[in-house]
Amino acid sequence: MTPKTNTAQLPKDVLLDLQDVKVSFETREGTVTAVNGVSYKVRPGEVLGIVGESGSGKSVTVRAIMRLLAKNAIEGPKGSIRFNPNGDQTYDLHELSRDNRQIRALRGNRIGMIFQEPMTALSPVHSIGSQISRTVMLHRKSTKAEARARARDLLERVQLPNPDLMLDRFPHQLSGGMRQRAMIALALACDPSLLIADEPTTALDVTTEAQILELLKSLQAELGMAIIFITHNFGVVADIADRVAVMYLGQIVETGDVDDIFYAPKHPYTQALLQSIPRLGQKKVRRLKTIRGSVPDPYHIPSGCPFHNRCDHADAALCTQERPPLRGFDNGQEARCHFAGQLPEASL
Amino acid sequence: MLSFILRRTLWAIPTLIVVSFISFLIIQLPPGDYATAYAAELRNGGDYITEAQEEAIRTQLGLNDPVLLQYGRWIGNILFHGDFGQSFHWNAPVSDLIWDRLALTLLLSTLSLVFTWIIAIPIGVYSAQRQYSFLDYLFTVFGFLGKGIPDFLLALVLMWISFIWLNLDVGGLMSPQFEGQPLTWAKFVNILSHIWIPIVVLATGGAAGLIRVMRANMLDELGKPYVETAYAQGLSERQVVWRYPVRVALNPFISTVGWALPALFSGDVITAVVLNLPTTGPLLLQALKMQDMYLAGSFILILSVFTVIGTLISDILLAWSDPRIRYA
Amino acid sequence: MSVDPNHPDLSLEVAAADGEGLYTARPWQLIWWRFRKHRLALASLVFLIFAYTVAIFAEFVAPYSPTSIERLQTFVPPQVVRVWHDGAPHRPFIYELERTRDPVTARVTYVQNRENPIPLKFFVRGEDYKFWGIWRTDLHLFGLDDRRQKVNLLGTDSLGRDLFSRLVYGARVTLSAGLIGVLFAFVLGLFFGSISGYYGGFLDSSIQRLMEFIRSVPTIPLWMGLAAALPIEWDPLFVYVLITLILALIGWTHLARVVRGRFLSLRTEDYVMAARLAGASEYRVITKHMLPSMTSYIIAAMTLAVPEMILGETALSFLGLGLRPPVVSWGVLLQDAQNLRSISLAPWLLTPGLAVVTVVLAFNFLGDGLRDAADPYGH
Amino acid sequence: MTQMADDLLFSVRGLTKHFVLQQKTWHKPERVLRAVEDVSFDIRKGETFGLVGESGSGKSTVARLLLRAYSLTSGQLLFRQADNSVIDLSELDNRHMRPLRREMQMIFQDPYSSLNPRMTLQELIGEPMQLHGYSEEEIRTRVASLLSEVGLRPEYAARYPHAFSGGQRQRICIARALALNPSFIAADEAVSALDVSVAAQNINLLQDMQEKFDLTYLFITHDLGMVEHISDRLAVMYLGRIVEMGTTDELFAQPKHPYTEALLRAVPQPDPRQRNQEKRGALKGEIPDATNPPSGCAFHPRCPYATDLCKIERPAQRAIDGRQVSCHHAETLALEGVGT
Repeated sequence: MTPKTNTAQLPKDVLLDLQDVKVSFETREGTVTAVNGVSYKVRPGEVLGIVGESGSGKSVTVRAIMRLLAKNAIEGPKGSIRFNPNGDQTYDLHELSRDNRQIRALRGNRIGMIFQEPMTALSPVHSIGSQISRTVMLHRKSTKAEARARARDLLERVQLPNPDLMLDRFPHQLSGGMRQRAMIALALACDPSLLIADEPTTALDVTTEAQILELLKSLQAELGMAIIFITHNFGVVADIADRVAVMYLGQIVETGDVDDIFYAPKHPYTQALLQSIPRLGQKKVRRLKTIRGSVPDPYHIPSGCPFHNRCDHADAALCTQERPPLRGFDNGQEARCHFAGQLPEASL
Repeated sequence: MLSFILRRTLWAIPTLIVVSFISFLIIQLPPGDYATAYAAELRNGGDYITEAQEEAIRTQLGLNDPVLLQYGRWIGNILFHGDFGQSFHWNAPVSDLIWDRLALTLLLSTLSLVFTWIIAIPIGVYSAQRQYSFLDYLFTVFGFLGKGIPDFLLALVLMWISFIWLNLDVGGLMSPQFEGQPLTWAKFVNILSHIWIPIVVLATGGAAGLIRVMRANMLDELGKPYVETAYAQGLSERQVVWRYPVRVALNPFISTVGWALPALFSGDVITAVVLNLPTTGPLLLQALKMQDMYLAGSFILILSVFTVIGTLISDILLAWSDPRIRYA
Repeated sequence: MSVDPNHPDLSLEVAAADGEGLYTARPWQLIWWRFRKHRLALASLVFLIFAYTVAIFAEFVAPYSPTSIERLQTFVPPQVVRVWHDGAPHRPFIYELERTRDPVTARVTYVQNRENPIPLKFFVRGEDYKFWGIWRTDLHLFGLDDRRQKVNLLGTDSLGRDLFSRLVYGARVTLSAGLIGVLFAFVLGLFFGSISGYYGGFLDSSIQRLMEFIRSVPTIPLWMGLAAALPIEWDPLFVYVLITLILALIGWTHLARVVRGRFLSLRTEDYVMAARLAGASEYRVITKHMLPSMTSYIIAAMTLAVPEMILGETALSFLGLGLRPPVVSWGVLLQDAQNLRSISLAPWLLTPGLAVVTVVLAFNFLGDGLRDAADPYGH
Repeated sequence: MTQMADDLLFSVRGLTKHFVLQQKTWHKPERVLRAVEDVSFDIRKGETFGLVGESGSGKSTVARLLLRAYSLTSGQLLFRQADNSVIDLSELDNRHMRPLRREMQMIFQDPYSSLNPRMTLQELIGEPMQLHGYSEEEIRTRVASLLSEVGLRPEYAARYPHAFSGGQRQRICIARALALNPSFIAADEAVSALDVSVAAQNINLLQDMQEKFDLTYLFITHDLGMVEHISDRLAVMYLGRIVEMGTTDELFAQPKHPYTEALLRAVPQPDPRQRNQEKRGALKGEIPDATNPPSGCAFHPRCPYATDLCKIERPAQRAIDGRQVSCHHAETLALEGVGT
């Protein structure tokens, strides 16, 4: 199989490159646009955090990368998703169909993925060990014994107690945290260069969440893969991400280094969200800052800047009519707001 | 696992006792008893029998004893002597009448079950995977028809069609000239040319329902996160579907396999009557109509025992295939 | 007004309804809107209403008594009602039938006399009957003025009885047996299901054991055994009730399971607890909060159970274990079509089978449509 | 008549709830979930009392016991009624509880399942009033005013819940809870299911209502940031027991139970500079099975400070510096709090 490589080879320091990705879904009510022109890059070995509320399109975007979109999905005409797993070979993922051989060779091999619900994301009728070794055998053409040994190592690496015993355990015999560890072991089965984590700690208790985040951080340091970490929790992003992208209604409204996002947000949505979260040890105020209204449903996305009807700084003429461009700053920060950089400083 | 099997097996025992008791009650239900019937038979034959003689027979056979005692005697004879009693109508021991018919019934049922599964599983999986496709609709229509057409009607129509268009006389399991003959190639071919109708009839009814079940199970399972996980490992669509959701969707199936066997036994009662098959069904029907109660009760007992054992087997199979049950 | 994207928007089902109408639509209205989308279910509903109307007015709809024997009109094939005679339109009529005997095979055949159209009349006077056993009348929906000729839309049987009339009378027995059977089953199912689901604990587990036991008994032989145990000489009406009861005895476990499942899931719904915490009595919680959201499910489940009962009755009667002549039911009618010889001689004897299939399918479609529409809130 | 201090609304002593999951049979022992075990605390009038803990710690069960949605296995539940008399709720049966229901209400976590989809807002919000004998006219005007109170338009009264988003539904729940002018509201994870930007609005609404109607809250959450913001006093629960209780400020500034410390450490802070590699996730393992709790101090298998004593003997709850703590080593440990 000769992999199809693109004429435009991605530079060595870009692992994944999304340009203008657009995903809509054909439903009986009409077409819903879930992702509307998302672009971002992931560099080898970095952790990109993607934050957003429900319906912001963060999960759909990564499913477009994995080519695991639902069957009623329509992708935008222009967008591209390019992946450069080893630094010298670029795959045009956006051209691959769901069941394409090339993407199958990448999935579980160069790209690993972990999911929100550790309860249901593992097959209930197969043992942990057999699920992991099946992936190993699929991509590494190794024998059963080798794959099982590899599975055992992986379970040890994710710090599951008694890895030898765990190989033959079934998911329902493990606790939520242990299941998520097994899920991570499965995603790392073939040393991927990119790990996609879709809200992996949302269903877990706060103490377990902390353990899983610690584990992911140490594994990342050890194995050097890049991580796309999706969450709605700003605390989790602050803990794990190097860079952050904030999403709202299918668009990235702001990206930047984690410190810049948290200490010098440029987009009013980011600013307002950060201020509305009560946090530990903060000077107590009686009232929390809020964003007015609620997240619009995907069938009625406002015109112009989608945030204008909830924004305190919106200009009636400009923001309701014109979709703002992405404004870049010297520090690499970008914000999709007409007034980015001109708004009053409002951070923590 | 072993303790599970043991527990399930022990649990089957009280069920068997109750089932056998019910079978016995059915024997007892009709007014009159063996002695009455026997006396009536004798009188019809022109013999003279007094009330006192009839009563003597009754006492001799223990028919005046309490029901429980009679039940004990009946079940005791079956358990310890294999004696199911006497068929009044055939004037022969029940056990002589039952066994060879049971063998044929078993053959027919097993073949139909295998056939049912061979049809139902792939179609159910396909229908779920290609929901709302043309073939899915077609199978749905087939499923509804299969559910709506009574077995005996299907049997009648098939028989009629094959008679009119194929000019085959398809009643029975073989042509009359082969009956009682040793198995030869010709007889085998002849049986094959007969057996397909009952199998098609029995399998269509069963498959129609199972396709719906399999499709619904598969649709449930295909939406679950572990399927996405499997895709994310790089497995192809076929590998994902057959290794993961099908395994899980089959579990409710397995839980009915043991139960399907006796269901086919009883389902075949009606079909067998229509198609004039030498299986247990027609004999049971005849026994019931003649109120030949020892024969009928024994049949019901045996079928019930099959059902209980079938349920037991499917529970064990299910535990074997689904770790969630095994380790519960 | 925004709708949470995680919960499927109802307007998807009721796009026709305008915004505010949708938001203030009563639950039954939403169910109806959704049900309306299922064309097949809707058609089935119409068909079943038609079938039951015919069954209710059987004496009036049937041109003849189901038992009147006509020795010279045995095995008459179905007669076609025509509207075209002699190259010109004509009011609905049938041709006169002439009975001849094949000189070679000595078989009776019927030949249409193309010269002699006999007009079909509506609301004609015919045989006397007592409508619902109360009013004596001789009015029939349709028939012939000429008493010597008969109109046999579906032909006649071996005794020359009009199959159409028998089918119509049979519909009354078979269709009502299905309903009454389900009603018995429902009473049992509701009783056991609700105490099982509501009280839980020991009662629940014993009822569950009982249901498991019933499930593990082979149904058809048991039916047959019970049905066969009914003495032949009993009153047909009494036998009819007992047969439906036997059918119900087997069928109730499924309904009980549905009821119990709904009870269990509703009991843990927060809104049920909210009502209790608002001070609502047990009675009010059940009648006002739990039952309304169960009824649609239960109606759907009952609709799906009716065909089982109909098939059960038909099968038992077909085998000669259920209803017996002179009672006319579809199963009894099908007894005449039990062997190849009679079918090849008179294939129209299978029409009651066609009726069974149509009704059973209609109930299945209707039930499926109801089940889909039962929960308009898409949980 | 039973007595309690004047400033208390609730006085809970020895509250215990066991759920029998599996009756004893010949081959299986009885399985009992000890959801709440010997819990005692007081709620003062007008305060917000917080209850935190991981899932399975029994905090929701406590709320349901206070409102007598469940019967108690044992314990005493003193409640001050509107007329200032004190009554022991633990002894009341369902029928006698009914008149008391107007004084205590509950808000649930899932705004979708807590509203009967088959009732209009008018019927939903009006139901409690209808049950307590208000006239039709009174109900109509009060529903309208309650709706505007929680920021919804009065003309929405004719609508069904499916017309509203999660945040709005939660407001409907708040309106319903307020309908009878209760003195006490238990909010069980009332904002956990909402989007970040909407949660803040509803928290503010709850606080406004508290001020306006002189309400007392029991606020249950697993979000420590939220509980610190809203509650005056706080109890931390672990496996059905209270491990530490005190004023929120003190407890957060200087926890005295290792579990409180671990919880505080585990909270991910929206502050990249506070990334702390060693501290977070220091807690081993996960919350054990409540049907089979560990011996001694239930927390000992996960506690970094556990000694042999902790494995054998269960620590009693005792007062230290105006706080209740259940830890053998509470006095000697120097634990770390957060912030100010």
